[in-house]
Amino acid sequence: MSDPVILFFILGVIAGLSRSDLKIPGVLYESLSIFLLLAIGLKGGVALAQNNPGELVAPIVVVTLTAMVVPILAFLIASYGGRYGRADAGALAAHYGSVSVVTFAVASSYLTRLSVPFEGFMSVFLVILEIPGLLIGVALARWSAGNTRWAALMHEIVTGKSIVLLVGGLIIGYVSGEAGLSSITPVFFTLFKGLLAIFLLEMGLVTAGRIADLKKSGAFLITFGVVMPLISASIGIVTASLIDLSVGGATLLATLFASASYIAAPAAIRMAVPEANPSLSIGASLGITFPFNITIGIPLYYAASQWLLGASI
Amino acid sequence: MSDPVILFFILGVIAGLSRSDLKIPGVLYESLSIFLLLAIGLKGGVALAQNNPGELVAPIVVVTLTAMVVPILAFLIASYGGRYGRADAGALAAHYGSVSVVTFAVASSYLTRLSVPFEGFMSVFLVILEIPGLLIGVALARWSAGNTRWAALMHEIVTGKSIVLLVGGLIIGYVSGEAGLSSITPVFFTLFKGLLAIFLLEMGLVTAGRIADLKKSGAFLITFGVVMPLISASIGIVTASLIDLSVGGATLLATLFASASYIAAPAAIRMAVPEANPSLSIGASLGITFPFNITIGIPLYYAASQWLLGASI
Amino acid sequence: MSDPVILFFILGVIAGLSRSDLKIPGVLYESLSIFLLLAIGLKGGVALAQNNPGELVAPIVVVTLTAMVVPILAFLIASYGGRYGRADAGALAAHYGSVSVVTFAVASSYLTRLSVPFEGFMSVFLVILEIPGLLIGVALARWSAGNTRWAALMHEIVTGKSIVLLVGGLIIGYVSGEAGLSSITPVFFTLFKGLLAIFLLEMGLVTAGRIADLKKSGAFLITFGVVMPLISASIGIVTASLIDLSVGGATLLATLFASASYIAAPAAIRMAVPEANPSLSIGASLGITFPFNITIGIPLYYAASQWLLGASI
Amino acid sequence: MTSRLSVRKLITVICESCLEETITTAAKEIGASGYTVSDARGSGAHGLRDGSWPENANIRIEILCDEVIATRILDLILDTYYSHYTLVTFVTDVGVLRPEKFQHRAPSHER
Amino acid sequence: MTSRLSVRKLITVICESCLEETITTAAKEIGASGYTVSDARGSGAHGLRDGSWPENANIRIEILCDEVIATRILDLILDTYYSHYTLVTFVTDVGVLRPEKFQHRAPSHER
Amino acid sequence: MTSRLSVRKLITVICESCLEETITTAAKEIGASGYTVSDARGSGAHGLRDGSWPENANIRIEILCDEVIATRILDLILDTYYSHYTLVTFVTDVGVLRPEKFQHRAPSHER
Ligand SMILES: Nc1ncnc2c1ncn2[C@@H]1O[C@H](COP(=O)(O)O)[C@@H](O)[C@H]1O
Ligand SMILES: Nc1ncnc2c1ncn2[C@@H]1O[C@H](COP(=O)(O)O)[C@@H](O)[C@H]1O
Ligand SMILES: Nc1ncnc2c1ncn2[C@@H]1O[C@H](COP(=O)(O)O)[C@@H](O)[C@H]1O
Ligand code: NA
Ligand code: NA
Ligand code: NA
Repeated sequence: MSDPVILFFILGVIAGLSRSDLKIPGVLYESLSIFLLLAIGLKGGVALAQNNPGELVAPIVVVTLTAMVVPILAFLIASYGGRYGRADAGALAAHYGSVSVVTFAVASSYLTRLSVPFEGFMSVFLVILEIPGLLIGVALARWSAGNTRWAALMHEIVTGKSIVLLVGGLIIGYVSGEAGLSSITPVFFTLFKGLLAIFLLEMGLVTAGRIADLKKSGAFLITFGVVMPLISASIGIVTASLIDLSVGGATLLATLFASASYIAAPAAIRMAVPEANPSLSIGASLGITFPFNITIGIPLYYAASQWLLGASI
Repeated sequence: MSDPVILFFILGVIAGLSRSDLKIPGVLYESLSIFLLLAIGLKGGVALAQNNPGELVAPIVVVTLTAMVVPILAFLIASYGGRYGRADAGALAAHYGSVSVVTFAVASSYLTRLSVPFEGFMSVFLVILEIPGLLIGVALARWSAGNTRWAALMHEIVTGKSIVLLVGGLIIGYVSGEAGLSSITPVFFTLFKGLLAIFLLEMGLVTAGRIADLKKSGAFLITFGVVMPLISASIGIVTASLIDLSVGGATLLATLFASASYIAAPAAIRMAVPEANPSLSIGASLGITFPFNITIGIPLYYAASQWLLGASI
Repeated sequence: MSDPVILFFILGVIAGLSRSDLKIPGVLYESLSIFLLLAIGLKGGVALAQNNPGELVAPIVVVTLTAMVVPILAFLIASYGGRYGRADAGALAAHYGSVSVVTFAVASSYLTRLSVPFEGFMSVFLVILEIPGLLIGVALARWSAGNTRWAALMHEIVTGKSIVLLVGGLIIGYVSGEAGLSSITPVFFTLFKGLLAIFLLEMGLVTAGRIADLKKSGAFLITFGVVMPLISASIGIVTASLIDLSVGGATLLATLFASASYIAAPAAIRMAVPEANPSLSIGASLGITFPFNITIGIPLYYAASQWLLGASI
Repeated sequence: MTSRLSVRKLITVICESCLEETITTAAKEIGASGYTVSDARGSGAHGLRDGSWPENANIRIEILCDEVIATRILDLILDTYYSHYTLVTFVTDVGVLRPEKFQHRAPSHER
Repeated sequence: MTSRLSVRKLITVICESCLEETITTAAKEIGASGYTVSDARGSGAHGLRDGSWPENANIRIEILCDEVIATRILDLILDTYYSHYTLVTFVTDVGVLRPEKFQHRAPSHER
Repeated sequence: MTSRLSVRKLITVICESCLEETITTAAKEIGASGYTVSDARGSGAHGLRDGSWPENANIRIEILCDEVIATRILDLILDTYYSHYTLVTFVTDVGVLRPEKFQHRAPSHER
């Protein structure tokens, strides 16, 4: 029986495709995404408080380095395989090099359902992986253009709402600890999955609206949207084994690598690489990779992690 | 002591009549109605999973047939009693032939408070009764007009957000079962009555705004708004005894029959019967019947159900 | 370790000052403030139901009288100390004479964290103190102007959304009692602190936006924003000892006296004293006094209450 | 096309949102047949008003009317609101299909 | 400045929100190259529509087009919507930079 | 009435919402005294933008200014934004009560 949050996503897709008048108000979408980002940050911060953050330095370095391979691969595949120009290939690289918070949330919901434990500090990786892939994508897109305002771009990404809320949540969670947060956990922890369900309903509606875009974009992009996460997930699992994550942690890391951003990246790319066609990268990341990951990808990454790392536990 | 959710409705009416600047943002109204529809669907789905859906076929047929009497009666009363034209009488028939989700929610809250059990599958009737009355109303209004685009109308009603969310919730609840939903029940079940209270606060404000309309419409409409639900509720209770519902189930079925739509019907009628004056049917259904049902009607239908069916339990 | 809700406020301030694109949608702000006002009212009503309201008459009279000193002092200080004109001094008097609901919420959250008990009926004072200070401020501002439409102003204040929701909540809570409310407490009581945290995040953003205003206003206003609450809090603690409140109750009363309105007062003053410069009074109350109170003020008022009244318990 | 259209005035007022009820009520009392309001944010001489909280939001009021009423509305705004409130007003000539809808009812005021 | 700008028509329709899809679809079928919609509230002959709930909300549709299409849109509105719906329409002359964007594609309709 | 009113330009820009800060900041740098923004949705050459999520929302920017600044703003939009962004711009002549409010400050630019 599948996770009910996925059923909400499917309901949204069906409603969108059947041209229902169901609409999730934009403000509800924004409010829920503020909630999800804060909640994930807080949860990670509480977990971090139970660990020694110093021990995370080496894993963070390893993960950051291997994660940089993803946008470069994505750029090469899009340039040579898809014959996209520098701007579009760079935009795709930025989207696939960054991560999707909601995909991460669905994966941790999946593991919790199966009672598979995972390292609480995984959301630290979520924060850390959000930025470098994005920057590499922009760098690749603007290689020779030369007039990129890097300072403004860095400021925009670092003060972007997803980073602010995730990092803010992490710090508040870390400083307060589990006991300190107890008065606010009924909102941030207990309601998490129910509100994620409503968010996924909306994501389903949005995804349905992207399918028209995809028809225009053709077969390469659809293939890219499925193959790219499989490649990235493999890199993620290998990385997980390098830094000795549990099977659950490896599943989450694979999911992070496999996921493509559709919140931070579109906004940043629109400003930094305006000549890129947004319907290509958003269409692939939201129309193909997101649904692929949450329905097929995550169970696959879990199975692969079990197969590769399971014995060692 | 009355149910606190009703007190929120009364607070809204008073605030509205005293011209308070209290306003519930439209987006909050929409968000809450999405929540309520999903929650009712999910609850019904879980109940359905504990039954044999096959056993519901006969009751559904009976209920659908007797429910068709309601819009026809409403049309005749409005035409001959109220001397309304075909369009307005048909619009009233459509509103009273369909059902009100929030009235249903208040009735089940009422029964839960009194610890009166009821059949969990009642929300299946809620879904099924939403459509036929509406269609009959439109048919009556457009009898001779001939240029009704029935296919478009059917599509609009069937893909309307209330049907999509109710049916979607029913299916997700049915497929997941109580255990499967456990991670999202803190949102959809635990918060239900509190959020219903806020929704009713807004309904009170909206109702207060309709009272000016009613003054213009005169005595017939006000009488209609009280007498019509009494007639429909009687048909509902008789139907309940035909299909052997418990006292609680009979109360809910009577409430469904007695309730008048003010979400799905207004939107559909506005497109299908534009020549009908919307302030008549919305004024009656929202300004009279809704407050009548939730304050006086429901306890009355409960008493009548007890009196008629109580002995048999 | 500080209360996590305060950390959310600080996060908001930092996000605002670093020009993050984080924005709390206006509708979420409005929805949360409706929730907070209702919840505080309900909580007070439940507490009131456990007391004999008759016993509150004398304390209410005392508190109302001593509270009137606050706006008069504020007016004199602003006129003679700050050399503000009648309109601006009156506007400041109105803001500091009235109270801030969120500051009150933070203070009760602070006491609950420390397990310091307080009288449940404190929110009755919250309601009662909202209005007179405001009226005195307007009276002082318009002393000689003579064309103030007092009836319209009274109507606007009394039917203003904060009074309607607080008083409505009080009555519903009082009528229903703790048992009667049990079905809606998961929303109104359990979620309180978590939603307060999100509200404070937004307050932090708004506060950060006010800091530019303050730079223009100069040193007097900044001093006023810190000294005025200290003076008012002292009057509040003395009043608390007159009416025999517990240390917790005294802390809350001091906080109420010290707090400055930024919801009811700005709206009322804008209509009644349009010639007052809103950035002065909002800048002081929101940019200085609010952050001062929730971070430094409340612990201070608690310490002072302990020192003055602690022995008597 | 222009033959079917009659010229009327469209007054647009951009102001702080607390004026919504006052100005729309006054416009109707003065003789406007209706008005339309939408939410807005902006910046001007009084600084940034980004709508992040209610005191800080703007609205955009549109009133379609004939010249007589337009003059009265402009007078009202000049006399009553310009001195103390955040407010911008502009007037556009527009063509309407049903001119009688946007005309003052008292015949003495007809052009 | 005016030398660079070509005159086009801006049709503004203020109507009940349930007409959003019908009117925008019809406008595109008639030949409009696009449209813009924003939420509104207001008051008029049909009373107060304050947007407090969906049945009670207005929208503001703007369509930039050439005169040929403007005429067709006005005809459509007059024939199909004026009798039964809450609706106000006005037309403004505006200058646009890229006139070809707001012109009917079929050459037979060019002015 | 017209005697009291001075003619100014109203530039309306309908564009994707991610341009809000860039365009309004640029307009102020160029010399506009203010701007007003409201949320919108729409459809055009770049397809449907129904505002269902942030990347998909439009805004409507209005800038009241004199002809000198209007020209500069149109130049900016033509040069910087037209090629890569979803954007529609039109200019309307409007009458304002306080013309000095919408005029470039440097005397050399006065008409
Ligand atoms: N030049 C302008 N163009 C468009 N809107 C303006 C302009 N100046 C001011 N506004 C709007 O009017 C409001 C009040 O203007 P002000 O009184 O100049 O601060 C601002 O918040 C803007 O929304
Ligand atoms: N004179 C007017 N000026 C501006 N907007 C108007 C005017 N009359 C009506 N409206 C708008 O059009 C809607 C429908 O108008 P009506 O059909 O007259 O009720 C109203 O709710 C207002 O939003
Ligand atoms: N003919 C038009 N009339 C009014 N608004 C338009 C028109 N064409 C485009 N728009 C608006 O401008 C946005 C961008 O247009 P486009 O670049 O043509 O896709 C659209 O999403 C609409 O909101
Ligand atoms: Na990735
Ligand atoms: Na019914
Ligand atoms: Na005070």
